[in-house]
Amino acid sequence: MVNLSVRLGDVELKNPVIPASGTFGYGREYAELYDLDILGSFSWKGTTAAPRLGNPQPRIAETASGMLNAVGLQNPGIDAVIADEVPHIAEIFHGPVIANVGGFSLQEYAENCAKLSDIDQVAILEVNISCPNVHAGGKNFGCDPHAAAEVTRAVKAVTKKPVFMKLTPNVTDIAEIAKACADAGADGLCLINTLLGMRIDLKTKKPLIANRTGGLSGPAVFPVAVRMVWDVYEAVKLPIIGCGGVSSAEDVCEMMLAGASAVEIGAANLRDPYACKKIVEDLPGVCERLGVGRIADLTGAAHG
Amino acid sequence: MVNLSVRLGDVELKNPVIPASGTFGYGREYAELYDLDILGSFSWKGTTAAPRLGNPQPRIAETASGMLNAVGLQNPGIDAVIADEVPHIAEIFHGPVIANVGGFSLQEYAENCAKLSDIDQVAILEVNISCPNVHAGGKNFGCDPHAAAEVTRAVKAVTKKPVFMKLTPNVTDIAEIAKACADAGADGLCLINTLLGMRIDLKTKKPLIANRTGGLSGPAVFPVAVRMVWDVYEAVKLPIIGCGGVSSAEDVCEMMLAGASAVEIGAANLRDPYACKKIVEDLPGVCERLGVGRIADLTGAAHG
Amino acid sequence: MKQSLFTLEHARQLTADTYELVLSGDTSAVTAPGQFVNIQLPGKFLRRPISICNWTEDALLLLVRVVGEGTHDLVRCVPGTELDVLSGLGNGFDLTLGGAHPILLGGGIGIAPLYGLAQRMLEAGITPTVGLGFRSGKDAFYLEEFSKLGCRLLVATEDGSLGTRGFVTDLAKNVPECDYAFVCGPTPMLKAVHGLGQLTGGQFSFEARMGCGFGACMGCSVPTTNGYKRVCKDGPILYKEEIVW
Amino acid sequence: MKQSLFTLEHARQLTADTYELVLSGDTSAVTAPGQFVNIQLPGKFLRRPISICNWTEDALLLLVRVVGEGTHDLVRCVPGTELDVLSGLGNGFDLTLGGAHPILLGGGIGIAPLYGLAQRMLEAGITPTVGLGFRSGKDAFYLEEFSKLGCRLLVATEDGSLGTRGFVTDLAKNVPECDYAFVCGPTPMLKAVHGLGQLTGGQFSFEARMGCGFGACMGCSVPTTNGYKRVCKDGPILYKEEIVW
Ligand SMILES: Cc1cc2nc3c(=O)[nH]c(=O)nc-3n(C[C@H](O)[C@H](O)[C@H](O)COP(=O)(O)OP(=O)(O)OC[C@H]3O[C@@H](n4cnc5c(N)ncnc54)[C@H](O)[C@@H]3O)c2cc1C
Ligand SMILES: Cc1cc2nc3c(=O)[nH]c(=O)nc-3n(C[C@H](O)[C@H](O)[C@H](O)COP(=O)(O)OP(=O)(O)OC[C@H]3O[C@@H](n4cnc5c(N)ncnc54)[C@H](O)[C@@H]3O)c2cc1C
Ligand SMILES: Cc1cc2nc3c(=O)[nH]c(=O)nc-3n(C[C@H](O)[C@H](O)[C@H](O)COP(=O)(O)O)c2cc1C
Ligand SMILES: Cc1cc2nc3c(=O)[nH]c(=O)nc-3n(C[C@H](O)[C@H](O)[C@H](O)COP(=O)(O)O)c2cc1C
Ligand code: FES
Ligand code: FES
Repeated sequence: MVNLSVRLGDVELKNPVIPASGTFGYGREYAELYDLDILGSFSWKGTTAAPRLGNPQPRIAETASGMLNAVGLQNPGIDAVIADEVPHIAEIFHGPVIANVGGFSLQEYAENCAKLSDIDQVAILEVNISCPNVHAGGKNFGCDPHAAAEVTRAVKAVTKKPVFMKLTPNVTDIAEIAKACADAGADGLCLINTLLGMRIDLKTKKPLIANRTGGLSGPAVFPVAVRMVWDVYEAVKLPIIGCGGVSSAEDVCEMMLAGASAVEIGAANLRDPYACKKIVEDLPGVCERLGVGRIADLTGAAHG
Repeated sequence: MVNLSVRLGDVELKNPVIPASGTFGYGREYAELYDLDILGSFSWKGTTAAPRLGNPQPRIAETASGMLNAVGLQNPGIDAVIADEVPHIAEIFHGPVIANVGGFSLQEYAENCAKLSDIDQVAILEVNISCPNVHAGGKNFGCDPHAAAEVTRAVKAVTKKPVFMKLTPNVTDIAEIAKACADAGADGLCLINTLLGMRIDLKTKKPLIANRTGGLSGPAVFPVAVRMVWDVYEAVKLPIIGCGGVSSAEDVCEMMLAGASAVEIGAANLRDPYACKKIVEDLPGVCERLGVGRIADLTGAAHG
Repeated sequence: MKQSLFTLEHARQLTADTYELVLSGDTSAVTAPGQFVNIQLPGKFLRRPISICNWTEDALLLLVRVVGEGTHDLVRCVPGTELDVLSGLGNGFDLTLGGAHPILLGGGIGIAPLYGLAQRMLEAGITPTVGLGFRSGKDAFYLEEFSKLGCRLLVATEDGSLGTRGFVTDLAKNVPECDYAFVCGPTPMLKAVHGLGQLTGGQFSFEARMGCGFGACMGCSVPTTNGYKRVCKDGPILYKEEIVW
Repeated sequence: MKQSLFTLEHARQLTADTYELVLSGDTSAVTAPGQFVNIQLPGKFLRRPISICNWTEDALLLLVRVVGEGTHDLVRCVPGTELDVLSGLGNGFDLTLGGAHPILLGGGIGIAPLYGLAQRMLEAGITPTVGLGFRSGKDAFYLEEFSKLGCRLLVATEDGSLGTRGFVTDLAKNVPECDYAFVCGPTPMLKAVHGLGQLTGGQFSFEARMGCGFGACMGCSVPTTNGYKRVCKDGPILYKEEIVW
């Protein structure tokens, strides 16, 4: 019997499998397909203060072993999420939930996190800093260590919940950003968000994504994600949620070997709605083949 | 009849198809397979001052729609290249050659470029700045705008040949690096080099690449490359050689629409040794389908 | 929605770029004409959404126009090929809302979902008029199939090589008594039909690039007068009064 | 080297994880035993290098051990499947250098290239002794095939369930008169054989992860006493005196 349980700081998960933000909505669509209680957790759709309509169509393009999305954080806004989604989540899932939070100013991040702090089922606040800072000419918070640290501090000041900063891969040195977040008090890190990418329609000679660029995810980015998880594991002592291109139980193990304590699965759910269920089912067998009795022992085992 | 000729500054190429550095050696292996004179140009293997043995085995790993390599700039050194390869190239290829140059110090870059300046067939010096600076604790020249500018100036000071700086994608803002190179006098840019990636062997629980990380290339990176070419095209007025994941005539056109004047093809040659030949053969048909009479008109046509 | 394996039974070429496919498998998730399936293809990351042209208990009929690599590979599958299919996606047409004599308007490959719709209308005692538009006579398909159902069939081609010269809007104008339309086709056609003064109501089938096809990613959302709707889950059928261009 | 399509004619399972494949196609680029082919597989970016076990004018014999997805997919191809193959890669064995009574030592799937080598040696009037090593009796294969060639065959298994208990080095030590070896197998085996005092010379087939397989990328380079050599082009056969561990 393989022990699949893992810890993210003080939060215990029955297994390391977590559907990633933006690919699992607030759980509704998948709850019609399988019992969500098999999951370690799930990370809900990035939620902002105001409702957001997102970007114009088209928002999706295909790439080799991956996809671009420019959904643009479409979500009903934090108050609607607390009013309508949180009670529904309590019905369809009984484990710890990861609340993904977006924001366009320090204040918005802090307010959103404050509002979520009293919700019992929210076990972790996952702060997506791949958002443009409206007060700094749209510069992405996650691309600058100072801005990343500021968001971390702003959020930590208003909540007792564990705060995991979700890092963007579109940086020269992700370990530097990770360290800045760690020094500012983050309880953990989640990486990677999507890589900036673009496709052009040969017929119209215009970008395929109306918003011009989109976020690249899927198996194509897996080696980049593994490398960044490795780098961050070497740089900071915080628990890491590994994410990016994971689509099999083997990938989960590889991500953990690189340093992840748990693993998020994004685009794979869109291609195969049962992806996470299959991964949960496959994990014990893969661990047995690898001679691993406690999956948590894989975390960082490729280092040193 | 589609006109396939393109210009890289003052250098005219019969078509935009250029095998990328490190995937075409010095032309020998491919010359046994097809007539290299069908190519616009080719970029030879990154050449350093001293002969380099490269990294330990394994140096190669597979990824979804791509590969990692950590060859480590194995090459016979610039003097041997000038003595043995340059005369041989003159026999197998009669067009303009792009000389890819590596270096681990400003001085090395400058000396290498100086040595190549008198070779008639070398039409462009392609300066690979994805190399660690031994005088700056191994920091990568290409990750810092000042260092990138310094290399540009050092090289421009010693040669009258057009200098194309080859940029690394592992940066927060590639347009910033491009601008620094442009301001320092670069005649053109080539992008992208490989993305830093990593795979871990589940059986040995160690990185698959002996050097730990490798450079990711192949179709997986295509959307990232297109996005960066777009960004750089908007930022500087220099000719751009687009590179990264190109594997079909359609991809060549897409890269040109993003802003490339010519296109390099790397990993695709390894998977299919005739890849560049096929692309050259397919280009006229693809242009006709797109209603393009002069392929050079595609450059940047998706902008504005 | 259901994920299951379907087996390609046959593929028949209808025009230069259009094919008819029959897939056998469990169609229990299909509940209404106008729904679609989302098909996984080897080597493609995203699935390909295709309307259900018609269905029986154990088979799907699809009409596919080759526009890119995915559709190219799909129509070239050999009989016996197994395909991973999400079936019964989307809301589908509500055939009870169109009155006794609605008009069904389809352009090009957009005629596909109208076929199953027409058949079910006839079964329910509704007698639709069907107007189909093509670029030219050589692009036309499924005329006999629609005729055999026993519905009134009008055809328009842009070059006039078959039927009326013009668009499906011209066909609709010739039957001004039809004031409710079921529509599927390219966006400009949807828009033109939507603008027809004679219509008091209608159901329009939309397309969008999809990430998932089952409502999870917001990749396909479009604005409507009822807020944003997901083409894949809240659509692909949108109602005349809620459509925003 | 030649790029061409080969057709899988048959696949036969030899052990739990080992298969014999016959591919028909143009083998004109194959010039010596010990060369290899590099096979493109759908959905895999890199080709898979496989030794040529034997060949005729229009067919290749391959022995494949399933270790990952690529080899898994390869052995499961149905007869008739066309494969894009680079054939005739690498230097191959030079059978003229081993004297009249060389020893051929193979471990596991490494026995593959020794089969064609043995046959060609016998045709050339050379009588090799063949020593094959396996983990256990149930992993052994191609014993009859080697026997039928008419060469002296010795077998070792690690667990002693078949032939001598031990390794191919133990087999070699039993024929001390053989002082030239042709060797293929896992690296530890190559190293052990390389260290055998009785050998005055030998040819060793190496493996390396490959980017191209035809000498262009330097992905497979290994140090030798003659400088770096590309396993794919200057090898896969390296000579005893040049090998550096
Ligand atoms: C609800 C719905 C029903 C459809 N029904 C049919 C049908 O019955 N018959 C038919 O032939 N086609 C239908 N289509 C269009 C069909 O999905 C596309 O033609 C197909 O996805 C193109 O794939 P490709 O690989 O050939 O083209 P590519 O252009 O190479 O595809 C690249 C990407 O863009 C997407 N894409 C391209 N065109 C479209 C499009 N028009 N709509 C949505 N995504 C697109 C693809 O799915 C893929 O992700 C329908 C689309 C939708 C949304
Ligand atoms: C010159 C040469 C001759 C070979 N001859 C044979 C043979 O006759 N029969 C046989 O069964 N196998 C042979 N191999 C090994 C065979 O190439 C690998 O087992 C195979 O590539 C594994 O692919 P996979 O997708 O199943 O495994 P994976 O582990 O999933 O492959 C992942 C990547 O690693 C590479 N790889 C994995 N193992 C090896 C290896 N041992 N050597 C080189 N690359 C590897 C793969 O090619 C692929 O790029 C030979 C290898 C070389 C270099
Ligand atoms: C359609 C889509 C929407 C996403 N929305 C969000 C989001 O709202 N917040 C966030 O932090 N990440 C978002 N992501 C990023 C994913 O959570 C994940 O970090 C990324 O896709 C990499 O993982 P993958 O390769 O497994 O998809 C989104 C990704 C996709 C594909
Ligand atoms: C095996 C290999 C070796 C490479 N060596 C070099 C090199 O010496 N110098 C250089 O500038 N780029 C080198 N590159 C990078 C390529 O030239 C190219 O920039 C990169 O691979 C992206 O293009 P691709 O996706 O078409 O391969 C190498 C790439 C590969 C795959
Ligand atoms: S395609 Fe994902 S919500 Fe519609
Ligand atoms: S694999 Fe490319 S040189 Fe050997």
